[in-house]
Formats: sequence, structure tokens, C-alpha cells
Amino acid sequence: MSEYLIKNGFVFDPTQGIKGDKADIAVKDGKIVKSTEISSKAKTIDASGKTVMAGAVEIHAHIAGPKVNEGRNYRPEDKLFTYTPKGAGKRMAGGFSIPTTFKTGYEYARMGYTTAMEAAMPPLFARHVHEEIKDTPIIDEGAYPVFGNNWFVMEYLKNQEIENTAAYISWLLEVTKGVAIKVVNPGGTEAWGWGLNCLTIDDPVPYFDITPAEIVKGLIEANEYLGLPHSVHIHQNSLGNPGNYTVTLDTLKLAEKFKAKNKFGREQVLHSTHLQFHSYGGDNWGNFESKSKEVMDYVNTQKNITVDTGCVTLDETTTMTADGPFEHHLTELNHLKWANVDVELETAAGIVPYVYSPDIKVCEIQWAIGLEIALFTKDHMRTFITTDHPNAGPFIRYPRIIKWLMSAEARKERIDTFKHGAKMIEATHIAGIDRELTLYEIAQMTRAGPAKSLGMANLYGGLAPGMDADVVVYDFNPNTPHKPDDIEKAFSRAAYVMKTGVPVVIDGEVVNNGNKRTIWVHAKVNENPQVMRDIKDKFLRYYSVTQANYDVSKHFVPNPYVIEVDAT
Amino acid sequence: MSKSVTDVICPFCGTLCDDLEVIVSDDGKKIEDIYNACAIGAEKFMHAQAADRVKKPRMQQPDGTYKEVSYDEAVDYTAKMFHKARKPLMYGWSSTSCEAQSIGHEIAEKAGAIVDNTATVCHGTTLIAVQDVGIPSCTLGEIKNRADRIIFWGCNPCHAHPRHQSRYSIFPRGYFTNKGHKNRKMIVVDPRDSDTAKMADYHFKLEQGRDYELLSALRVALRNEPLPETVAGIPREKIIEVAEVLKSGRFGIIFFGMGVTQTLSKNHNIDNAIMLTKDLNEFTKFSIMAMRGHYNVTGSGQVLGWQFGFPYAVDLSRGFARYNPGETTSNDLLRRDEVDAIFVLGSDPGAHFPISSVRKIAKLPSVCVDPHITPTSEISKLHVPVAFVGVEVGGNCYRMDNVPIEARKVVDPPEGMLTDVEFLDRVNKRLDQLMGGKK
Amino acid sequence: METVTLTIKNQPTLYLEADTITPDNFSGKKASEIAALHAYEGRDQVTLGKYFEVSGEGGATAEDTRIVVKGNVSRVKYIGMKMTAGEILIEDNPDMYTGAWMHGGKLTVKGNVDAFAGIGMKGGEFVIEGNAGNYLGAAYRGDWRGMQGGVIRVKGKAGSDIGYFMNGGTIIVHGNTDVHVGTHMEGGKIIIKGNAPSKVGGQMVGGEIYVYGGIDVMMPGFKYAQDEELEVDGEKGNFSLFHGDTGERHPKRKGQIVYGKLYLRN
Amino acid sequence: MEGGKEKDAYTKACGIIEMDPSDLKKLGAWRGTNVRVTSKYGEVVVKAVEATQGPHPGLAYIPMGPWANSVVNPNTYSTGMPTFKGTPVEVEIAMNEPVLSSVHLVQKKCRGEA
Repeated sequence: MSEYLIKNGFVFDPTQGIKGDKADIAVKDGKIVKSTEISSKAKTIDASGKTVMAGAVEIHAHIAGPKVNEGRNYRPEDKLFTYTPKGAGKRMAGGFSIPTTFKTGYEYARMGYTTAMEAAMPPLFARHVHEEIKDTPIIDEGAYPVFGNNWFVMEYLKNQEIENTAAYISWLLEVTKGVAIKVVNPGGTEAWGWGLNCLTIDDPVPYFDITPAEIVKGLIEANEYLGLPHSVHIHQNSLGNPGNYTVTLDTLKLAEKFKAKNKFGREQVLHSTHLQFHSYGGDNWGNFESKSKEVMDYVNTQKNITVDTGCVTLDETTTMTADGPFEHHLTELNHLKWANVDVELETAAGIVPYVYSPDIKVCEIQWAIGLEIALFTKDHMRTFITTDHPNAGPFIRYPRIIKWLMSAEARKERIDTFKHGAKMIEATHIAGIDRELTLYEIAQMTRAGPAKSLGMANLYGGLAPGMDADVVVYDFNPNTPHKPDDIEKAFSRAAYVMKTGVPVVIDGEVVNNGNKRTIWVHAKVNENPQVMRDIKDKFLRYYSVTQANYDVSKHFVPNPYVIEVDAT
Repeated sequence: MSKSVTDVICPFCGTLCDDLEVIVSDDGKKIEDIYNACAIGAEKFMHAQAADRVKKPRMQQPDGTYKEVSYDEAVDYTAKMFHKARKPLMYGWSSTSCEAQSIGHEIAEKAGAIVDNTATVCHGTTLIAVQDVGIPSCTLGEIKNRADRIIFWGCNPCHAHPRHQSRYSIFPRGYFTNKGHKNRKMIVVDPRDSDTAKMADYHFKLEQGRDYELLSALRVALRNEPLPETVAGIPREKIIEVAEVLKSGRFGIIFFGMGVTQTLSKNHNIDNAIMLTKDLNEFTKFSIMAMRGHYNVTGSGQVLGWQFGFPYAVDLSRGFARYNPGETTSNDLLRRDEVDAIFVLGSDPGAHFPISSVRKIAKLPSVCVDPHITPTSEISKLHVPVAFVGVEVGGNCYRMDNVPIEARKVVDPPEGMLTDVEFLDRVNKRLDQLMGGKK
Repeated sequence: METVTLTIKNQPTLYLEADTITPDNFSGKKASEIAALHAYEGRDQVTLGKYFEVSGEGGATAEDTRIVVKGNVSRVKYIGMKMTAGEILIEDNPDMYTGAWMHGGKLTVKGNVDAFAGIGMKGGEFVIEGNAGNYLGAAYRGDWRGMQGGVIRVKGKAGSDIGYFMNGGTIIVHGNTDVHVGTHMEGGKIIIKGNAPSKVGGQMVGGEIYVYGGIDVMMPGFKYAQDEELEVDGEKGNFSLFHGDTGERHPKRKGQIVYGKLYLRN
Repeated sequence: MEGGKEKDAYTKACGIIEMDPSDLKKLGAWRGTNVRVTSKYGEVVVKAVEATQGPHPGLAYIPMGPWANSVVNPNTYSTGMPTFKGTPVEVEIAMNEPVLSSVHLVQKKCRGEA
């Protein structure tokens, strides 16, 4: 079988605490092994003078499924003049903010990302999500089904029925081939069924007689009852509104009384996603300001929380979220085309294009807040880089974000070209921060950290023997002088990427479609006839499909990696 | 002994009913009875059983008659047609599975083809409108559970989507609509007294071709701006009254069909209907949905979407994807002589295109893949019969509200009959051979 | 200024996509280099030289380059696409996308143009001495940013959907148009010296439309404001001003609602 | 329609023109009379029937299929969609001319025989 030795690179691996030491990485049959375990026939990859890291792990992006595809189909202008023609073994690839599935796989791989999580799967549309995942080459993928506005969940949690909630979650993860519990605007999206919303954690959900706080607490409890690999993954109430940081702190505090219970080494009970959108002060767009410090001061003290940034990249992009009422609010602000889908018994989704302009003060402030969250972080194993792709910007901008985080000079250059630079500086902290993150911290934020938060640290995000051989070489020498743009360039086009032992990218170009897997979680629970009866009843009375036609059959997941959990 | 297959998906219209029960003979070869289907759906299943069904590919002869050929010859002819053509049109894709569509797209990339589906003559203009102004919509279960205001604009579900009203829109009792149709007010806009219009609480019998003006008038009424005495033949007072009815509901929906998409103004009609829906969301909750025709035209748009980024009329000729209805749409391509071969699968342009376009098809190298004999098959150079998707072979499909539902196999196809997927797969491999690893 | 003359010598059997025919691409090139520029017929990559006799050479810059296209080019698309400066004169009838996404310079067509001419136009001067097809000066599908600037003048008549999603610039049509003029218009000016049948200014948010001839059926969302004496395209006239489309959202400026303006010549 | 397009049932369902009874009377036609429908774009022989979903004087309706498509306006206004609805037509009695089946009609039109 295949053996490789990646020699003489500067290795950054937080799982082993390696901080740029020169080291060799040995690979045998798709796994990392000790150098002594490979034969002399191993193929050598010379990484001298270059940076070596594990394959990066995307914890939150919208890359597959109904709303992503609606975004593609309703934005022909997003494809105009962006296409890359087909090549040997490569399909044609196009789209800027919402790339085609082929382009999604190719572009992640070229940046050294080897695993990605689709952040919001509407259960009724799970089959669609998996069809797209199947057509996304190279990267391992999983998807989070949404639970925060689900009628079963709200009805069980209204009566504090944790065991029933857990049994329903276990059933849904299995039939949808899902990974984790995603919560989007808890209660607010159900309220949107009537054109309403829940803007604080205590706003009652119409008809269901429950509050967002009760939904979140109940789902955390059910998650830990099951011991799932990942924690509850939350997009909080009141996203995108001035002054919402108090709602954010209220929600985060809900996690305080829970403790992580799982066999996967995960320590947090709540992952709070795209925190940038939730760290706003002021009470209108005129006095809008950053509250990243207040939010991160709290996050830094709480070991049971992980977060991702949701950095604004200052591009024209396409916002899409299961937060239906937010997208309606946004289209009323920018008057751009609005798509919405309410999904029976489960969730909703909205889509609106958005132009983050460096000439608009609010956009400049949003840019600063995203970076501040990363820069105020004390433990980079708990804060991860995302753009909430494509909401705050397309994922292809990660190298640029890394540049901004690693270089105060690069940040200053950007600020200098802002139209409202002085006003932006007044409303944020960014100009006063001279911190520059290290490659080790970047490896924590993009590899080891997200893998640990996902409960997949045994597979991904590190280079220790026994882990999957996802190895990336960047043409970047940390020990020689460089310009900020060199960082962006190196991280945009990896010199070498290996996915589970197969070289997939060489010199920034895709050379192989790899052996992509779909990850899902099988959580075993005790038989629960009541929940099975409830499910049958809801399908008979309220769903528009029969229960027998709801399951995602196995052939939609042709190369699965199933994580087993036993909660019996 | 007969056996019963339950939860069967109906491969007829975009309603994609998934509760059919089919009674099948013990050997799994014959359909004996069908429950829950509408008359048209039942006929579709029974047609698969017709004794005079064509079972072998047929090649057109110089005198216009057809001669049986083998599947090998059919594969070879088709692959050679793609190899030779410089801009072939691959049309149809609406009555087949997503799996077949996906292989078709691989062939299209290699051949530099244009992939267009039946939306081009049904809801293509809807897709243009969605690209211009978006679309607030929902799944059909939302309507069943919540809707109290239902508009049918330029569509006649009583005939075209027979179970739509009983399953989703008018009669069912849902979570918040436990009185069924008594909870709902029904408004129909149609120049004719259609059977659907006869059931309505309000019927706007508008002048043909004035949908755009009437939609605008409703939007003007919502903003309390002045209106002319009549618009599209409808008195001002009626327009204002209906605007109030729409505002006063708690959850409304506009269903629209080809009466608006094919009428003058076309995409603009839908555009304005969508904007009316958006406006209504300032007062209450409102959605809008296209009454899609073929059972998997929606799926074709989805697969094209994630693979290329456009829902129909996708031009791959230059090695990358482009899209512009008016240029890359089948009827414009045929009218302007832009294509040099045509491959049809899962539709019948011979029956559904204007005769001027059909004449162009008859002149081109052409392959028609269809279980039936159709006007298209009888003017094509090659007709390839295949198994019926949804009856003799399964596969994924998308309902009119984009909900994916996997069609089931109910009976075996006749012996030796290929499926769409199998035929396309063989053409794809043959094309690879012809191209010698290039392209 | 240097002149390059392209004379068509072979007709494509399909259509020729010749987006390389711009002063920007021709500048600094000799005839042989221009003949070697790429074009497409179906999936085949070809050269301009296969279809055109090329004489003369490009100027030092696009600004110094003039292109004359001679012969039957009714099967040639994309002439002048994205041109930023210089001049093109097309003596016959080019096909679709003539002057599409044009930024600057001057493009003159002696004959007629087919659909999508001048879509997404940002600047420059585009004169069509014959007739124009549909979607003249319109937005590309899905884009809310249609024509932004520049002037399009049609001496003959125009098709449907002219100035769709228009944001700026001017379109002048001396003859009649088909349905849908300035739909979703937010800025700029459309002047129609002939008739426009119906659906004029539908969903218009801002901008100005002038119609000298008649409109068969007015959109319901236009309300009469006042009569105005105006100078339009160099001539004076008396116009009735209508505000609309009142079914659409409209911004407010200094407390006043800003409507789209539809002027009908009295 | 789903029973087979070469079959008589398809011709019976779609090879027709639904007309208002008053228009039929004006034309001097009865239910079931064959008529020739002519537009700017072509002509076709179909069977006149009384509109079931009416009344609508002046408005006639050929449901779908090659009969309708022999006379519709193919202009797409650069949208891809022919203008299937709202084509002005003239109707005259054509008592002795047959209504062709869909397959024969299309074949004949393509050969330039009809």
C-alpha cells in the first residue's frame, strides 16, 4: 500500500504541541504513522523551508442543500465571468459567493481544507443535501440537521421530556444521516410561520408555549444525555441587530450549569457560531458599535463554550440562513431579491444578496468586529475562523483573514482605504490592537480547535500517529522575512495537500478527486414506543410526505463514515 | 397471490403524490390495480403495461419508416452524433430521475452541449422572475397546516394537478386549519370560467394578456394609492376588496400556472406576482409557488443548479457554463439554427414546441429516448425505448416545492429493456472511447 | 488613430462568438496578430483570421484604435463586448450582445442589432442606425444593476424590455418600441419618439421615461402630476408628467416621496 | 395524455377547439364539426366542441399538443418562452377535412405536406 514521508517541513501541530519545529510526517495506508513504521520505498515529499499542518477543518459553512442551491439558481449574475473551464479529471467550476459543488470541493482542497460541515440541513430536504455532498469532490463532509424550531422538540421540551427529545434526535440523525444538533434562531423561525419573530431568549413562541431559553437548555441537556460528538451548535436570536450583544450574553450564560458528557474529548456544551453577527452595540445603525470585547471577555472565562468568528470579508456575497425573519428584515433594508422557504414542522430559510462595501460605515465596523473576536481570544483552541460562508463572505477568503490576523500592518492598510475610517475606529477596538497571531494559533483555530469541538479530534486536525493522513504543505517559511500578502498567497494555493493518504493538490492545483466520505452520527438509544408513535402520527396528520418516503436511503451516502454513540 | 407496494410515488405531475398503493402480480411483472392515484396518474401506470409497447430501438430509414436496431447500435449512433456535433442540444430531463440527469450532464460537458429542460416552455419565465426578484415560498405542508387565503392565478388544478386541492391546498385539515376548507378563502384569476374558478369565493375573469396590469393594481391598492376605474376589465372596487381579503388573512399563498407564464409579459407577470407576495408580507404572512408540470422538472433545475449554477438553458459549449434565456433556450436555438444535433430524453418537444421549432428538429441529427411513441420519436432519426422511471425503475425526484422524494420501482421492465441511466452510461463510455481520452 | 478593417470572408455554419473584436484587444497588434486572436464556433476554438480578412493595424492604445467591420455579420455575436475606448463601425447587421458590458468609446452600427445589445452598459456612445432587438441596454439575468451610464441611440425601432433594471445613462429610440419599457427602472433616462404599446414604466422606482407617441394601455400605478415645458434631446416640448409606479416602494428625500417620472408629450 | 400520444384518446382530448356556444352558432357549426383554425403562424384542422368551462364569447381554446402548436405565436420576446396564450385566430368550417392524430400531424408538417 501507499507510503509517504513529508520531510523537513516546519510543523505546526497543536494536538502534539509542535510549534514550528522541523519534523518529518510519515503516512501509511491513509493514516499518520511513526517514521519508523514506513519502508524505504515510501515516496518522499520535500517540505524544507515550508510550513506543514494537518488538513483544515471547516466547522460552519453553507455549502450544500436547498437554500444554497436556490442561491446558486437565483443568482446567474454571481457566475458571470467567474467560470474555470473543465480540465483533465476536473469538471467545470463556477460561481463566486455560491460556487457549484465541484468548485466547492476544489477550492477548499486548494486552500488545504480537507473536512467541512454543512451548517444547516432542513430534515425534510436531507436527501437534497446528501445529493450535493455526493457531488462535492475531495473533502469529507457532514451536515447538521436543524432542531431549534422543530415541533416535536418544542412539544417535548415544553414538558421537560429530555429522554423523548433525545430519542427523537437519535431517530432524526439516523434518517437524515446528520452529525449534530443545530439551532437557528430558536423559536423565532417557527414564529416566522406567522410573519413574527423571537428577539430575546424569553419571547414566547406563538402557540407552542415555550421560550427560546427553554429550547436551548433542553437541547443542551438532550445532547449531553446522548453524549454526541459535537455540542449543540447555535445561531442565536436577534442576529444582525444593533444592541444584540446582551441577547448573546444571555444565551451563552445558559450553558453555565451544564457539563460536557461524551467519550470524544469534547469539553464544551455549546458552540456559538458566527459571533461577529451577535456582538453588536448601539440601538440603531447610526450609533452601531462593536461589543466584541464584552462578549469575548465572557467567552474567555467559560471553558464550556466554543465560538467561531463569522468574519466579514468586504465582498459582494449572498446571505442565507434558516433565520427566516432575519432575511425578511434584511431585504427590507437593502431591497435586494428575497427568497424564503418555510419548511413544514421543522424550520425555514431565507436568502438575500448583500454587498459589504468598504465605503459603508456599518460594513467597516462589521469587518472590525469579526477580526476583534479572534484577536481578543485567549484560548485559540476555542475560537475558530469562519466567514459563515457565504453570509459574511465566501470561504475562499480565509487566506485573507489569516493575513489580517497575522499582520497588524495588513489591517492598517485595509483601514487606511476605508471611506469612514475615523468613524469606524471610534466605534471599534481594532485600531488599538497590535496583536499578531502566530501560525501555531492559526493551526489551533483552523485545525485542532474545530476538530476537538466537533468531537473528531481522533480523526482530524492533527498529525499524531493514528490520525487520518490529511496533511498540508504551504509554501511559506516562517523564519524568513515576508510581506503580509505572502501569507495570503501561500494559504490560497497550498503547495501540497494529502487527503486520507491520497495526494489531491500539488502546487495549488487539484490532481485527484480523492476518496471523499460522508460523516454521520448513529446514536443508539433505548426503544421508545411513545416517540415512534408520535412520529407516525405527525406524518399521518401534518407532513405532506409519508413517513416511508422521509428516510435518506443508503445509496445517497455512498462512502459513509459513521460515528457510533451508545446512549442506552 | 398478488402483493401490494405502498408509499408509491406518482410519476405524473409536479404534485408528486407519494401515497399510492399498487397491486402487483406475484411474479413482479404486472400491475393489477392502483389505489389513491388520480385518473391521469393511474393511466400512466397502466400505459407501461400496454401490449403494443416498443421494446427495441428504431432507426429512421430514408423513406421515413423505422427499422429495429440493437441497443449497441443505438449507443454507437448517439455517441457518434455527440462526437461529431459542435453544439448539440440536450433537451427534456423532466420525466426522468436526478441520477439520469447527472450522467446526461457529464455527457454534455464532454460534448459541449446545451442542456435545457421543459421549464423552457412551462415555468422558465418563472425562473427568470425569481432571478430578478427572488421568491418567498414554503413547502406544501405549510399550506395544509396554516394557509387561510389561497389564490390560483392562471392555473386549473382541477384538471392539471388533480389531487393538489385535496392533499395540500383547499380541503385538508392541518395543525392550525382544523376546519379544512371552511378555514380558507379561495380566489381564482382566469379569463375562463374554469372548473377551479367555479369553486372560488372570488373569481377575477380578467382580459387576456392583462395579468401584469392587474397584479400592479393589487399592489397599488395595498398602498392605498388611486386606481383607474377598471384594470384588466376588473372594477376598482373589486380589486380593493380582494386586496383587503388578502391582507386580513394569517397565511396566504399564490399558486400560479402557465396561464401567466406563457401569456404576454411572461416573466414580468411572475415578477409582479412575487412582488405582490413580498408586499403582503408587510401585513401578514404570504407565499407564492409555481404549479410545476412534469414530475421531475424541478429536479432537473436542482441538479443543473448544483453542478453548473443555472436552473435550465445551460450552455456548456465553450467548456464553461453560461445561461441566458432568449439565447440559450431551446426554441430560440432552434429558430436561429444555433445547434447542429438534438438529443431528447424525458419530454416530447414534437408535441409541445411550436411547429416551426419541430420542423427544425426533424431536419437535424436527432435521438429521442422515451418509453412511449410520441410525435418526437416519430420525427427523430433514432428512437430508443427505455424503462419507465417511477414504475420500472426508481430514482430521485423533486416536488414542485423542491422537496426531494425518491421514486420507487414497482414492477420489472420488459426483459432486455435498458433504463435511462443504463443507456446514458453506455453512451458516456462510448463517447469517452471516441474522444480518446481528450476533452 | 489607426484603423483595422475586418471583412468577413467565410460565414460560420453555427454562430461565431467574437468577443475579442474590441479596440482593447486590437491595440498594439499587427494584422497577423489580430487574425490569430481567438473566437469560438460551437465548442471549437477558432481564430478571427479563419472568418475575416484583416487589414491595417491597431493603434498604440485602445483609444487610438478604430475598427471597421464589413460584410454580413448577422451570425457574429459579442462584437465590442466590454470595450473601454476607441471606435468600432459595423457596416451591416451584427447578432446578439453587440456592445455588451461596454465601458467607453464609440460603437456605431449602420444596420440592425439583435437582442441584448448594450446590456450592462457602463459608459460610451452606442449608435444604431437601424433597429434594435429586445433587452437593449438591459441588465443581465438576475442583476439589479442594469445600464449604469453612457448613451444608446436607435434611429429605427426597438424591441421589448429596453432599459430593464436601468440605473443610469440614456436610451433614445426614434421609432416605436415593443412592450415593457424601463421595467424596474431606478435611474437614467429613456426617450421614445414613437409609440410604446403597453407595460411602460411598470415597477419603476426612479428615473425618467419620455414618450412622444401614444401608449395604448397605461399601467394602473401612474398618477397625473402636472404639465411641464421641457427641452428633451435638444428640442422643446410640452409634456404631461405622471408619477409612478405607485405600486412600488419609493425612497424619500427631504420628506418627499421620490417617484419615477413618465412624461407623455402633449 | 398519459395513455399514449399515438392513440385516439389523445386526439379526442387535444385535437379540439373549445368555443362558446354563441360563437359556434355564428360560425354555423355544430358540436363536433371539423373546423380549420388559422393564425398568422399556421393552420390546423380540429374538432369544434362546446366549451365546458365557460362561457367566454370571442375566446377559443385548443388545450395543448401539436394542434395548438400549429397556430401559436412562436415569438419568445427573448425569454425562451413562445407566446402560447393569446394568439388571434380565425375559425372556418372544414367539414370534409380530417383531424389528424398527433404523430401524423407532426410528420406531415415536418415533411411540408400540411
